[in-house]
Amino acid sequence: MKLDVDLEKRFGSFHWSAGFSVEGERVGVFGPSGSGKSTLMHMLAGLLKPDSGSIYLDGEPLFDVGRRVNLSPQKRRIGVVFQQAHLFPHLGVERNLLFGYNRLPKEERKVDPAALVPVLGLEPLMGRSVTTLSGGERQRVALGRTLLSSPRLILMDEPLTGLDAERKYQIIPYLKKVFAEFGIPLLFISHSLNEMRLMTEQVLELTQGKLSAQISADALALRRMGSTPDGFTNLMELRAPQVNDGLASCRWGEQEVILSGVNDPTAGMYALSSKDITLFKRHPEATSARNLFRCKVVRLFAAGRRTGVELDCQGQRLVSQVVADAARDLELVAGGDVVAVIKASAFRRLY
Amino acid sequence: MKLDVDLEKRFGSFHWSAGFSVEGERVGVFGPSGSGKSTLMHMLAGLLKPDSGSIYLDGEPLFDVGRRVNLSPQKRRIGVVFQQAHLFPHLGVERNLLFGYNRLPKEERKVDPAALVPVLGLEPLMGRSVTTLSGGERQRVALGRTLLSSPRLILMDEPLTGLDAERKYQIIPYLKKVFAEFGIPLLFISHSLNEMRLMTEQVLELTQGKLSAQISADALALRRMGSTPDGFTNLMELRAPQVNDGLASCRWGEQEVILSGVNDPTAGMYALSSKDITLFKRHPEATSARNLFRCKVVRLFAAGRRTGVELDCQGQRLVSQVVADAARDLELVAGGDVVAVIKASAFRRLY
Amino acid sequence: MFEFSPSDWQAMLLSLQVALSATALSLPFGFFAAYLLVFTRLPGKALFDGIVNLPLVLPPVVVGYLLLLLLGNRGPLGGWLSAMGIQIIFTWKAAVIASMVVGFPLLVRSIRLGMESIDEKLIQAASTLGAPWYDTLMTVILPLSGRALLAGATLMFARSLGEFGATIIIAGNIPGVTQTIPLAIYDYTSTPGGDRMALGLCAVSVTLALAVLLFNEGVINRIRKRGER
Amino acid sequence: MFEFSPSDWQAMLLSLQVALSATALSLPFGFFAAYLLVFTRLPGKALFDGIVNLPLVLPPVVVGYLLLLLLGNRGPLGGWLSAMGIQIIFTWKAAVIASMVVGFPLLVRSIRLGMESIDEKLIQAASTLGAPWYDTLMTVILPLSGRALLAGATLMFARSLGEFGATIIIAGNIPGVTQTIPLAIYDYTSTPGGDRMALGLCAVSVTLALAVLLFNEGVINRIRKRGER
Amino acid sequence: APLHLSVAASMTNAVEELVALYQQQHPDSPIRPNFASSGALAKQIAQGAPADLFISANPRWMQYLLDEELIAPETVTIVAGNRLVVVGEGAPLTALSDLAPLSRIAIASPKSAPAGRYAQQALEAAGIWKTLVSRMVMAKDVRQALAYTDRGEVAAAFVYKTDALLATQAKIILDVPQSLYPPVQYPMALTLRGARRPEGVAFYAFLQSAAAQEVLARCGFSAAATP
Ligand SMILES: Nc1ncnc2c1ncn2[C@@H]1O[C@H](COP(=O)(O)OP(=O)(O)OP(=O)(O)O)[C@@H](O)[C@H]1O
Ligand SMILES: Nc1ncnc2c1ncn2[C@@H]1O[C@H](COP(=O)(O)OP(=O)(O)OP(=O)(O)O)[C@@H](O)[C@H]1O
Ligand SMILES: [Mg+2]
Ligand SMILES: [Mg+2]
Repeated sequence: MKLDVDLEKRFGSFHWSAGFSVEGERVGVFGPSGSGKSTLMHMLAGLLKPDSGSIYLDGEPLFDVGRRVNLSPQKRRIGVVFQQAHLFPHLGVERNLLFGYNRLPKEERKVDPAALVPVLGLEPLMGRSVTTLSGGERQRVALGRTLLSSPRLILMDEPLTGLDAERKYQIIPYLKKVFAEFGIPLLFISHSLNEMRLMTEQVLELTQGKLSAQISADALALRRMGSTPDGFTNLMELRAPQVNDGLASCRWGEQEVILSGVNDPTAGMYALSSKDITLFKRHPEATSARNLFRCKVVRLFAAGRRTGVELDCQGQRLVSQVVADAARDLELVAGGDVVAVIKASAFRRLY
Repeated sequence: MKLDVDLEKRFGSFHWSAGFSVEGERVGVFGPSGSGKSTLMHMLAGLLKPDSGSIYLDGEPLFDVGRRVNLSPQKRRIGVVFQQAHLFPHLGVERNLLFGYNRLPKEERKVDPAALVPVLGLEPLMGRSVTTLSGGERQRVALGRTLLSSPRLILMDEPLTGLDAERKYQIIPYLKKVFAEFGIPLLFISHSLNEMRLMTEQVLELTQGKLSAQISADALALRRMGSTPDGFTNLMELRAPQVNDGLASCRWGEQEVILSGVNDPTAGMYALSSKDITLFKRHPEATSARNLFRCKVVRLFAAGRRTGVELDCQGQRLVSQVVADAARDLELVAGGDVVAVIKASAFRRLY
Repeated sequence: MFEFSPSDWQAMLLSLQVALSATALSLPFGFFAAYLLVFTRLPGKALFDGIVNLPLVLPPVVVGYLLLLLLGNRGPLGGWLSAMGIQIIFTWKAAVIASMVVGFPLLVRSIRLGMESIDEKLIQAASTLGAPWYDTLMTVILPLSGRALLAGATLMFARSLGEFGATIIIAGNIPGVTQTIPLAIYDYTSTPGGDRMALGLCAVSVTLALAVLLFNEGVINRIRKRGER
Repeated sequence: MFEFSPSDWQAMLLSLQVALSATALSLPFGFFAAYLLVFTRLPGKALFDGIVNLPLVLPPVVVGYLLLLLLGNRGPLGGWLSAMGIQIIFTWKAAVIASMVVGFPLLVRSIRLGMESIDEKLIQAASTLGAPWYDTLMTVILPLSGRALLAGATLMFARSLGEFGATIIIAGNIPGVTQTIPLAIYDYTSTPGGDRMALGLCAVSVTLALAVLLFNEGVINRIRKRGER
Repeated sequence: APLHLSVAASMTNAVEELVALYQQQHPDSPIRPNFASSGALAKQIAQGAPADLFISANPRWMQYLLDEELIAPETVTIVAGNRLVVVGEGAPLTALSDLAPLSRIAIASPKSAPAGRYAQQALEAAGIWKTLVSRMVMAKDVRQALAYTDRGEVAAAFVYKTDALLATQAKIILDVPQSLYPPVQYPMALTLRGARRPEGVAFYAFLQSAAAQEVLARCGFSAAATP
C-alpha cells in the first residue's frame, strides 16, 4: 500500500493540517486523545469531507480538491472498524457479520466466516441479537464484520479495547496472518504502544492535528520509555520449548532462556520489560535469577530521568534501563561488556 | 464499604448467579468478555432488576426480593461510569460535567470541579458541545461527570480505555486521592491487570456469571505467583523522601531505599513485586541495582511451580519468589541469611 | 344492540377497504417522500415539503374541490384518464385517493421523525461495507424506520376511517357504492330518529381504529422486547 | 390580487389566534400524555391511548357534536362552567377547544415517536446522577424530544388552520366572532361565483402554514448543525 | 347503467323513500342517489361527475348549471316547496316580534344557506333584524341550527318545516308568515345526459306523479308551487 495524504480540515478550534506519504502494509497512528486520529480515519474512508487537499491510495485519487475527485465511501472500498462498534441493531449477530460479505462478488471474498468466527470467540453468539451483547462482544462482532467485507484497506480505531488480554493476544496473530495472506493493508489506531508494536511496522504520530513523527513502532517505544512507569517492552521471539522439572526453557537466537509462570510453554512472542533486566559488571555467583546473559553495550541513551541501555546479546537486541547512578557505578560505555540478569518469571507470553 | 450481594439473573443462555460479601474501599471486578461484569454493575446501580436475591450496602438493603425492597437508582446514590460514555447530547461539556453536581446540596459536594477539570485535561473542551468530542474526550467527560456527583459508591466499567498512557497515569493517582480523601468506595471493572493492581485492593473474579474467586489483592498476588508473571505485591510504607542527584531515597523502617521513576517522591505507600527481588547468597560486587538488603529467610512456601520466600529485613516483611532450582542453589532454609537485591526502578507508588 | 341495515354493512366494508387501500398505497410514496426530505439535498426541498403538507392546512372540503378540478372528466388528469376508459370520480377509487391525499402529510411526518432519529453512523457503516445508497435505503433505513412507518400507517388508517370532507366531494355519497361510515353517519343525521344509528356507526368506527391501534402497540412492544437490555 | 372584505381580514386574524392558542395550550398536555404512554406502565394505558386517538378516527363533525354534548349549557362540563359565568360555546374559545381536540392525537403521536427514540441509557445515566423522574423529564426527556415537539406543534398548527367540522359546530359560523378562514371559505364556496374569494383565502392559509413549516425546518436545521460530525 | 341522482341533502329522507317506491315498480332499473349540499352537487356536475337528475335546495345552483349548459333547460321544474318555521322549547309565539326578548337565536348562515337568507329577509321585513343580529348564532345549515335548539343552546331557531320534524325536544313555536319571505322552492331538472336516457325521463315523470307528491307531503314538504 502506498498512501499519499495532504489534507486540511477545520472544526472550530481544532485544525487538522498534515501531509504524509507512507508505504507499507501495516501503518500505525498514534497520538494523545483529541489529536485527530479518528478525524484522519473518517477523511480517508470518505465519511468526512476535508476542506482541501488530496488522498491517493496506490496512486489512485480517492479525493482531490484540485481534480474535483471525491469517491463515495462504498466506491473507496475502505473497511472501517469504528471506535464504537456501530452494529446494525435490527440485524442479528450473524447478519451483522455477513453484511459486507454478502455484498461481495464470490471471487472477491477473501476471508472465510467459518474460520474467523472461532478466532473471535463468536460461536456462542451466533443466534443472538446484537442489542444485548456485552461491550467486548460488540467490539468483536464489529471487527469481524469489517474483516469479512474484504476491503482493499482496513482502518481500525482502537479495535482491541474492551478485550481481555487472553482474547487480544489470540486475535492479534490471526489478524496479522489474515492481512499478510490476503494482502490487505492496515491503518491501525491505538493508545497501546504494545499493540502498536505488535501490529504495525511504521507509525505516524499526531499532535494536535499535525504530524509530529513518522517512525518505526520500536523507535517510538524507545522514545517514550522515560515517560511511562512501564518502561520499554522487549519483544522476544522464543522457539523450541522444553519442560524440565517444572521449568520451561526455550531457544532465543543462539541462547537458552529459562522461563516460569507459563503453564504450557509454546513457541511464540514474549514480552520482557526493560525494568526486569538487571545489569552486573561481572558474573554474580549464586542468584535466584535463572537467566544470565553476557552482552555488549551497543549504546546508552537518555530516557527521562533514567538511562536506556541497548544491549547486543550474541546477536539478539535487548533494551534495559538503569538509573543514572548505576550507569556510572557499572562504568557502562558503548562497546563495554555487561551481564544481564533476568528472573525466569519476568517473561510474559503474548502469543 | 461493606457490600453483601446474592443475586440471580437470567438472560437467555446467560445465567448470572453469584453471592459475595466484600469489605474494602477499592474492589475490582475481573473476568473475560461476557462474564457478567457489566451485568453486576447494572444490578448494583438499580438499572437492571435481578430475578431474585438481595443487595446490601453497609447493611442497608438496596434490593431484597424477600423484603420487597428495590430502591430506585437515584435513591441508591451509586455513581456509574458506563462502558460507553452516554453523555447528554443536548448539553455542553460543562453542563454534562455539572449535571450531578448541581443536583447535590452544597454540603454534600465533595469534589471540586475546578480541581478536577485540569486533571482530566478538559480545560480546552469547556465551551464545546459533546456531540463532536473524540472518543477519549467523551470518556473523560463521563468520568468527571460521575465523580462530581459525589456518590456514596462509584462503579466504573473500563473507565480508562481510550486514554493514552500518559493521561492514564496522571488520572489514576488523582482518582485514588479523591476516593481516599472523601471516603468514596469504588468498584472497578477492567481487563487490564495493571490498572486493576493500581486501583484496587480486592478482586472479584467472574467466569460465566459465577464468582470464581474472591480474594484480597495480597491473596490474589500470592495465588497468581505460580501461574502469572505478575507475582506478589509487597506493600511498603516509605517515609522522609529526599532527592539527591535525580535519585530519591526514602526511609523504610530502619533502612534506606533508593527509588527512581517517581517524578516527585513523596512519603506514602509503594508497591514492589516479588519478582523484582533477586536473591543472592553473598553480597554481589558491582550491580545496576541500587538496593541491597541483608535479610533472614522466615519461611519457604510453594507457589505454583515456584517457591515463595518470606524474608525479614530488619523487622520489615518482604515476599520474594524463586524457581525451585534457585532455592536449591542458594541453599535457602528458614533462618538462613540471604541478600535481596532490588532495582531502584522496581518501586511503584500507590498513594 | 344496533340493527344495521344492509347499506350500513356495505358502508363498514367499504370504509375498511378504502382505509386499507389508502394506507397500503401511500406507504411506499410516503417512505420515499420522507427519504427525499431527510437524506437528500434537493434544491426545491422546502417547496416540496410545503406541497406535501398542503392537504393538512386546507379544510378537507377544499382539498376535495381541488381534487375534483384535477380528476373530474373536465380536469387535466381526469380527462386523460377517462379517455383511457378509467373512471375515478364517484367510484370507491376516488374515496381512496381522497383518503390518501388527506392522510399523506401525517404519514410523511411520522416517517420523517423516525428517519431523523436513525444514527448517521449506521448509514456510514453500511456505506463503508460496500452498500450503495439504494441498498442502504432498503436494508438499513427501511427496517430502522419500522416503528415510525407503523405509527404513520396507523395514523393514516385512522384518518381514512374518519375522512369525510374530501370524500363526499370527489367520491360522492352514494349508498352501497361510495358511502363510507362518515358519509352514512351524515345521512343518518338527516333522518328523523337517525341519531341512534349514527352513534352505532361511530362506535364501529372507533372499534375498528382501536383494533388497529392495539395491533400497532403490540407490534411495537414486540420490537422493543427484542431490543431490551 | 384579492380584495378581502373586513370580515375576511377578521377571519385571518382569528384563525391565527385560534391556531396559535390551540398549539400553545396543547403542548404541555400533549407532552405529558406522550410521557405517560411511553415511559410509564399504567394499567389502563391501551384505553388511554384509544381515547387520545379518538378524535382522529371520528369525522370532525361527530367530534363537534360530542363536544357540544359535553360543553353545551346543558352538558356536564358546560353547565358547571356556565354556572361559574364562563361561556365557551359560540365564542372563539370554543374554536380553540375544537382545534385542540382534533389536533391532539397528531401532537401526541409526534412527541411519542420522538420520545421512543431517546436512548434509554441517557435516562439511566440521569437517574444514577441523582435526578428524580420529574427532573429527568424536564432536563433530559423534554430537550431531547425538542425536534419531535416542534414537529408536533407544526402539525397541530397546520391542522388548526384547516379545522372546520368541529369548529363550526361548537363555535358556530359567526362572522367577526368565530368565523375562521375555513368557515369563511365554506361560506364563499356555498355561493355560486364565490370560488375566487375562497381560493384567495386558501392561499392565505397555505402561506401561513408554509411560514410556520419553514420556521420549523430552520430551527431543526440549526439543531442538527449543532450536532454535526 | 344505473341512473345517477344528485339530491340536496335536505331531501335525503324523502328521496330514499321515493327511490324505494320506484324500485318496487321498476326493479330492473337501478338508481344511485348521491346526497350532498346543493353547491357540492352542482360543482361535481360541472366537473363532469355522472349525474342524470339534479334536485337543488336552491334555485341559484340550478341557475349556475344552466349557465354552464349542463342542464336540459326545458326540464327545469319545481318538485317541492318548504316553509320557514321557528322552533324552540317555550310557549308558541304569535309574531316574529316576540323573538325580541330571547337571548340567542340560531339561523343558518345567510351567506351559505338559503334558509338563512330567507330568515334574514323575514326578519328584515318584520323590522327586527337590526336588534337581533348581535344575538344571532350562524349555523352551517338548518340541521345544525335545529340541533342547537334541541340541545337548548339557543332559545329559538329558524328552520324549514321538514327539518322541524327531526327535532326531538324542540317544537314549532311559530310559522313564519309566507308574506315576509319568498317561497322556498326545490328546483329539479334532468341533465343533458339524463334527458337523453329514457330511464331518466321516466323517473323525472315519477317524481311529479301524485304518488310521489304524497310521499313528499308526508315528509313535510309543501306542494310544488309553480315558479
Ligand atoms: N465537528 C467538530 N467540531 C469541533 N471539534 C471537533 C469536531 N469533530 C472533532 N472535533 C475535535 O477535533 C479533535 C480531534 O478529534 P478526533 O476524534 O480525531 O480525536 P482522536 O485523536 O481520535 O482522539 P481519541 O483518541 O480521544 O479518540 C478533538 O479535539 C475533537 O474534539
Ligand atoms: N438482554 C440480554 N439477553 C441475552 N443475553 C444477554 C443480555 N444482556 C446481556 N447478555 C449476555 O450476558 C453476558 C454478560 O454480559 P455483560 O455485559 O455483563 O458482560 P461483561 O462481563 O461486561 O463483558 P465485556 O467485558 O465484554 O463488557 C454476555 O454474554 C451478554 O451477551
Ligand atoms: Mg478517536
Ligand atoms: Mg461490559
